[in-house]
Amino acid sequence: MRSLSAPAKNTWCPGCGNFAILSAIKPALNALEEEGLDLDRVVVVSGIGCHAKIADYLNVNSFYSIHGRVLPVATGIKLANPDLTVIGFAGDGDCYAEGLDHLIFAAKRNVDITLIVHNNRVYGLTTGQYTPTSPYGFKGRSTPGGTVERPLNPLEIVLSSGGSFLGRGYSHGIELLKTLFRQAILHKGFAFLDVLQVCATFYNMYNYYNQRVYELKDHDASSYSAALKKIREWDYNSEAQIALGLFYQRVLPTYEQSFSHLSPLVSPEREEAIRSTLESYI
Amino acid sequence: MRSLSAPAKNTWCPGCGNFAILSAIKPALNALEEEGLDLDRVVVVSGIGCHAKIADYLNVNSFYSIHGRVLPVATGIKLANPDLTVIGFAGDGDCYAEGLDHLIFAAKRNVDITLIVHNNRVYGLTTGQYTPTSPYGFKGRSTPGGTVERPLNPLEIVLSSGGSFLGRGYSHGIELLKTLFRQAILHKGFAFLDVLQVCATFYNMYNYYNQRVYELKDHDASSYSAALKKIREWDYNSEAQIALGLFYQRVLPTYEQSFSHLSPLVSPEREEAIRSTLESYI
Amino acid sequence: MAHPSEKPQVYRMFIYREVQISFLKSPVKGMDWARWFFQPDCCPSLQDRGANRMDSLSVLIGGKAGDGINEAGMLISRTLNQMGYRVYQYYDYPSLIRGGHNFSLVRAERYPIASHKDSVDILLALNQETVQLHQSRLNKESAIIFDDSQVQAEGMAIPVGRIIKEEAAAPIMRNTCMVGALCRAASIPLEVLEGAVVRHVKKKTELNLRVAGRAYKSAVERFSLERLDQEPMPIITGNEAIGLGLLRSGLGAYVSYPMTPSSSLLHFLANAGPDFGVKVVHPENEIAVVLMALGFAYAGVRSAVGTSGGGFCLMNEGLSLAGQSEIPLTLLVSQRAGPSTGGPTYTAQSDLHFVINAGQGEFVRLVVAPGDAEEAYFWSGLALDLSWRLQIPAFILSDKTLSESAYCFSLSRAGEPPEQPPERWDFQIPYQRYLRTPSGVSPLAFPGQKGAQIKVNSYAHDQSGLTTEDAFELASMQDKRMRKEAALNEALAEQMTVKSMGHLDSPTALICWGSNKGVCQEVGASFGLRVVQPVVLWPFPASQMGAALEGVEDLICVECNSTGQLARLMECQGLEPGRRILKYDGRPFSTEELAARLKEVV
Amino acid sequence: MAHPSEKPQVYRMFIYREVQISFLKSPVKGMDWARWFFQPDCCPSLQDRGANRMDSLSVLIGGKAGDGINEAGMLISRTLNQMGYRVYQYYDYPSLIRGGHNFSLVRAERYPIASHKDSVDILLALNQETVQLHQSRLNKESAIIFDDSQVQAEGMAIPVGRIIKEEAAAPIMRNTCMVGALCRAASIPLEVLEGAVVRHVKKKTELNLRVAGRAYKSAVERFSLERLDQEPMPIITGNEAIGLGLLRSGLGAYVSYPMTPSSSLLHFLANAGPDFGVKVVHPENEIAVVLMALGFAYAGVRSAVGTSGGGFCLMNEGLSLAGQSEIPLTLLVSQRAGPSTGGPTYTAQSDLHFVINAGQGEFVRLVVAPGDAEEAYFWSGLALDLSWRLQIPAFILSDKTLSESAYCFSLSRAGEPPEQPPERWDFQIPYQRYLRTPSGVSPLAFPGQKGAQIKVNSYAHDQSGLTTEDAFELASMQDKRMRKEAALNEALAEQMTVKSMGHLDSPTALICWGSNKGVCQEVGASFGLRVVQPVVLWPFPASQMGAALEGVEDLICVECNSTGQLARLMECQGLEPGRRILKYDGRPFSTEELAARLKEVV
Ligand SMILES: Cc1ncc(C[n+]2csc(CCOP(=O)(O)OP(=O)(O)O)c2C)c(N)n1
Ligand SMILES: Cc1ncc(C[n+]2csc(CCOP(=O)(O)OP(=O)(O)O)c2C)c(N)n1
Ligand code: SF4
Ligand code: SF4
Ligand SMILES: [Mg+2]
Ligand SMILES: [Mg+2]
Repeated sequence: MRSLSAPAKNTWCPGCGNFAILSAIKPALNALEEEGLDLDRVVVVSGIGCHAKIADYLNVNSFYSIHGRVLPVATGIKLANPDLTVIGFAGDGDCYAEGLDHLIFAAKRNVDITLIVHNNRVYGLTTGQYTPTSPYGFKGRSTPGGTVERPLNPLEIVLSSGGSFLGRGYSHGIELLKTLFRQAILHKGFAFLDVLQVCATFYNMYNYYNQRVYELKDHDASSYSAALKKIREWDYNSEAQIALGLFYQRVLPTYEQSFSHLSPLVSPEREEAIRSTLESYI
Repeated sequence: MRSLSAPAKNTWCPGCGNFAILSAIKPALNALEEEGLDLDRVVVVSGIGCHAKIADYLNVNSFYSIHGRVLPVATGIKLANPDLTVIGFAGDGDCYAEGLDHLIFAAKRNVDITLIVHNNRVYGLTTGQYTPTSPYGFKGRSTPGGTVERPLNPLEIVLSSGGSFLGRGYSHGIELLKTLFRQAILHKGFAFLDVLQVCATFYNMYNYYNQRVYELKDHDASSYSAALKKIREWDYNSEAQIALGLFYQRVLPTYEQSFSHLSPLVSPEREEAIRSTLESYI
Repeated sequence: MAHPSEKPQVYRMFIYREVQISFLKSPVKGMDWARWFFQPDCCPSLQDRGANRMDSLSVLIGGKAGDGINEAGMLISRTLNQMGYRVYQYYDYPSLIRGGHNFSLVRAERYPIASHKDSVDILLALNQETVQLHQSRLNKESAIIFDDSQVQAEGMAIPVGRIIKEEAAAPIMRNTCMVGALCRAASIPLEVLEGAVVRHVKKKTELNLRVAGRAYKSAVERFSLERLDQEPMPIITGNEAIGLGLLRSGLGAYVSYPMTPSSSLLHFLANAGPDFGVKVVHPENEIAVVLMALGFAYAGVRSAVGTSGGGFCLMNEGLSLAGQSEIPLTLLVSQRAGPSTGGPTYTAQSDLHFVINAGQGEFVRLVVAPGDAEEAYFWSGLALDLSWRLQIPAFILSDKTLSESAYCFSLSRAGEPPEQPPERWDFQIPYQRYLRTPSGVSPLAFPGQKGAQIKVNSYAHDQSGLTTEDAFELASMQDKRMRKEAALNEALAEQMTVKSMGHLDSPTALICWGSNKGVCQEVGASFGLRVVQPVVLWPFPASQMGAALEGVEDLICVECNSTGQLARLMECQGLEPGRRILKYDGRPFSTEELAARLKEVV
Repeated sequence: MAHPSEKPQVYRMFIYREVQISFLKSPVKGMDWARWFFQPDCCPSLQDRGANRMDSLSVLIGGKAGDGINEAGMLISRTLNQMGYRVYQYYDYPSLIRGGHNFSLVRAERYPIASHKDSVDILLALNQETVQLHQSRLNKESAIIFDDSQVQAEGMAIPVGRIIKEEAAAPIMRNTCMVGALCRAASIPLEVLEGAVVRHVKKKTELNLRVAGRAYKSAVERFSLERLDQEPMPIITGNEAIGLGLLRSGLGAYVSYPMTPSSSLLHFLANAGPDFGVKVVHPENEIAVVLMALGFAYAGVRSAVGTSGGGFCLMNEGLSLAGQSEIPLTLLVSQRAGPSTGGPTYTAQSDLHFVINAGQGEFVRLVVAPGDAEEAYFWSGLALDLSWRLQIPAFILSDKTLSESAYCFSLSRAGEPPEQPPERWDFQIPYQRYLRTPSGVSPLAFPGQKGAQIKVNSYAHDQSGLTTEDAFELASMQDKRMRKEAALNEALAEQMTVKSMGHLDSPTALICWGSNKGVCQEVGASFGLRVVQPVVLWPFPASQMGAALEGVEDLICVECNSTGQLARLMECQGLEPGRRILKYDGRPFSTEELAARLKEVV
């Protein structure tokens, strides 16, 4: 079993929920390795933000990209080589603000990649501004008087965009994260996981969450209406119980399949094809 | 009553559904004018595409902006001067592809503007490529073999983003458009209208739509679940009846309200404020 | 056109390879090759042609958007090509789909050309506006051929309406009618036209043939266009040539969001791509475009993107990422009239400095600006190849005129872009994506390769790709990346990065770039000038430029922008760019206009 | 620091206004003003100070991210300021929130400064790493003060752990402890520190006072820092100065997406904005940022945006829209180490050419690069004002060093940016948004004004703002827009766009821009050099630059980038930029480093 720890020094704050995600993805990958997954074919893509440092901390191929762009990069990689297992790690600022349209299109296309959003509901690395999932009235550094926007519910948005796998995890719950990561990676299609990842420094919600989270039981993840109901139970704003687990899963054709038969011609076929194309232009 | 026709020559194709939108917005505005709306306070914002030419054709203030960016421009204008009536005209490529995140954020913020999307389900001005609402298998110039993506349902997405006014019109139905435009403009908050605007040249759906559209009757527009049901009835892809009308409306605080008390200090208060700020930095 | 016949015409061998090749392989036996290459006005046969006997032709077909004007222009071009002519087509249209005024200018000569003339021998009018708008192009010998159901004019009335009606043809076939009439007027045998229709009109071929034939019969002969003993050639647009060049260098993915005047490359590759095994993706916006392309390249697939100025703005951040992460990226940026939406279907050369300086931070890039379809093929291929060899962004800087005009294309004249596989990982453990090497280029490996961990990073990073903020690493990795400029210059030194044309001993040089090449070459030569065209614009080819300008005392920069962007670039290199002939109304120079402007300054 | 005492020191009056003002108003009576302005090493009191008696201080406080290092540095600065000193603080931190190594360098002198020294008199160590990393900064007289619960070192051990524990204080207050100990070590009266704490530490003031007092008592006197008879001054960062300048010119809206090193302006305005009636918006991304700002401006509200390179990439399309639509736009672009994410908390000057050339098409823009807080105030105000007067984009080009360093600030030295209301519509009917005028500037009106239709357009347009594709209109509107360059140059001619400092008769000039001003002014003067700083970089202030360089035979460009961007810009203007001293490791020049690098070349 390969060690998945890269030599980079970890610089997350003590108590940061990112540690849980890191600690869950490693065994999840190692378990899949035991079942035959080639770790050399795993590619991790990250954005920019505290979350994104995970690319440095995992001993696998990685593309540490730019703020908000995990998904187009991951899509390009998967289209290029469908044999790769592509896992994106994004932030909530990253994925729900800067690059929100890519999220909707990844769901729409059902490209076979996994997206794990470290949703700490704050911009961590830029020191504490509100994000699209911060609650109404959140006092951050760009909104010292409190935000005047209601939060988005990312699961509801991905569901309405055609998502085929939707789950929610919590950074205080490594076992569930392991299970969800495994399911998401194995899912054929776009697997979306919103992880309530507590930012210990700028938005410490451990107590709040601990009192409200529960794991989905007897939930029919194949039912759209059951999923919708559970997804809307908590709107990231009002008081409510917060369900964790797999909300919805269905099977749909995947995007990259439609491209997988194509690979570039090589010499001399290529030159021949050029010549005959030119021929047709006479 | 002021004439709303600008001197620009109209260059839409014969039979284009944009004419219906133009023909409906003029009387809608004139009717509101009669009721006291000051047309000098109306601002039209458009993107880039065939739809956007409406900025040239309406004899009111206009900001003919760039592809995909109707909403941030409109939001800035409304924040600057809440007394203005701001109406955005966008395209489906414009608003559902290039600038989709702005749509979600406009809904999230509930900024008091109206957005009318000329949804012809094709890029008109760039001569016929698929858009996010083109059906699966659509053969456009960028997808001669047919798209391999399922369409988005824009109403469902806006609903999931917190939209407070959602409706659908059809370019073969000026009376309904007039009604919807009026309701949308009068709505306090973000009013979103998806108009099935037929592109006569690249995607002529008149027959298709004519056979399927119907007007919502006895529909409770205050009910989220009734709205969701009607919104999901047709997914822009499969065979189904296509409902037209107002799907959902609710009252929420608007975004610009939170800013409306602010207006820049002028001399000498401003200089005084600067001096006292500096004072506090000693 | 201004005709400085008093100037002595010194025919000299062109120094650059492609011309020598074309000379050797010229299908025209015993031809006067120098004349074959030079401007029309010094060729006696063009001056002294008999009243109706011609060996060149300038045709305009005009009508409304939706009348199929571009297609008609192409059909005319192909027909003239079949008559043995070298052709060039310029297509002018506003940004709308139906209505408005569109026209194609087709020019045919004995020798290769890449420019249009204002004056026309035959005006084909599908509507009245065409006659009105283009009066000034006519001289007393010009013929007007028109659809008599739509147009009132003096000239050759063709019963287009009746033919269409009687044949129950679609209105769009009015354009085929006009081409039929044109052929008769120019005494082109009907079989030649029929051959072109059969080859190129795939929809309703029979009907088109019938319609063309009837129009042919209803017209009369006005000119007698000589049939030339030259093989017909492929006629392709600049964007098609770019596409073929990219395919030649192993393109595996093309990612693009439609934007005039780059879209036709997307359309071309969406059609041709599958045959070449190319994945063509049209994503949600240009940001996704560039990031997807980088994803492709990271995974080992040669990718390219295409756009115009506004879309390129949105790619800047990805471009800078390519610079830092050293992922190969090839970009077509096809310029149009700006700023902002500007004149989206009109031409400009006003993004040169933008492209050279785009993206935050400093990194090595290549910018090539081909001047015609053949250069577009060669340099697009080379750009893609160099971007892989050196792991840098490479730009193909085109403009509306090059991208959408149609040119005769010869593969042998174009030349094959050299191919040199990038350095690959030698399986030494551990793999280091950013190994510091003397050239600055680190060996490549792709995810999936056993035993290698390929870590790319937008942050400053160490050799293995892990983030670092260490002062030494920041500076030394910047040095590593910048070293590639030397390697790039070395690779470019083997190429003809600057072309010298015209009268090579003239002390006055016309400097041009991009699509202005054709008109400058032709008009410059007719003025007895040297014509110098840098094809590579960045890194600036200082030494080849210096060589090309040896003995030059007087420089004139010809550009389609309002500030003289190449002239400014030369200034930055300590070269005195001299006078400027600038045009920024969205229209390319015609031979006549350039000659007139030149007269003012020479 | 290298000390070329053999060179004769020629003190000359500075030619620029702000210095004369400050001289006249100097609070220091009878002072040697020339010395007050020059570099330390030529001031005898600094050379010959008694063993412990000092009238300058260089302090470093270091610890982990989260230890409040920047705040501690600010408190030290404010305390020294209360002692009558002019201070400068540089803050160095990696891109992380907790852990990692952060440090502040605070320097205090009798005279205004804007640079840090490598060497420190007192090192305050909150952790062991600080002692290790900064050994080389110490000389035999330097003192180390450390938290004895965390650090083992030779020097002054402070029982910080015990104090914090016994006072039940938060761990963050360890920094206050260190400042307390510093004050004792430098013989700063406790009341001075207490005054600063009361004024500036708003949270748990009492507790902080107690903690500081205990640490003060546990330390011993090492140096005797003279108390100077100078009034304390506001200490503000470059970004705060930019914010105040914008407010001064009537800012009504600030729109920004967080990005280091611009974010602190967002935070400052989010706090101060409401008092000034400013609407501060943090939208979904930078594309929305720039478009919202244009919406604000269209509706008549003066808006500005702020970002760094990567975010600026995303604004390019909006920038070009501002150019075409002639909507005023003011942008703070604060540079950091690139390309791409690069070193996000480290400094660079590598986006100059990008900013000058960004956006497709050609349009007039203003680029100013202030060199310290006072220039930041003045030029930010003027940039906003000029962008409105001329309806053009105006850039405030900053960098991490300027944006986040703290400077003593004098409003009278800074000067008030001139205000000139933009030309407004005179109610002539019909209103034409793009009226062609000799200056190129069309009178403004805003939606809501009776009888005016304000149509702005990203397309080429006619005077009324309606889209046009007409060749004449395209060219003539381009001419109209470009005419504003003359108006801009005229407005700039009234300003000191280039500053000359140091030894004005020296034939050798150090050229610098942006935040390098401070270190170049100081070190250059100590080398007997002329120091020239263009504050306006575009349009390039050719004539003032020419005047500033009169008599110069030898030029040395000092820049924080790897290619010499100002040097290249000068080359483009036909100026020979001479040698280059470049640094691109993300760290600003210290006085010592610049002196050493200068020694190599002078
Ligand atoms: C285009 C761009 N804009 C802004 C930034 C600055 N930036 C870096 S990280 C970050 C916030 C990240 O927040 P989030 O995605 O929630 O990640 P977290 O730090 O909370 O894990 C921002 C705004 C950037 N790097 N690029
Ligand atoms: C950033 C950018 N990308 C691409 C374009 C090119 N473009 C102009 S219009 C258009 C399509 C418009 O489609 P849609 O919004 O559906 O409008 P329609 O023409 O169908 O009304 C595109 C892609 C552009 N102007 N700007
Ligand atoms: S700032 Fe928050 S999210 Fe970032 S490392 Fe610290 S605790 Fe984690
Ligand atoms: S192309 Fe389609 S959308 Fe555009 S004007 Fe023509 S019919 Fe209307
Ligand atoms: Mg976050
Ligand atoms: Mg459309």
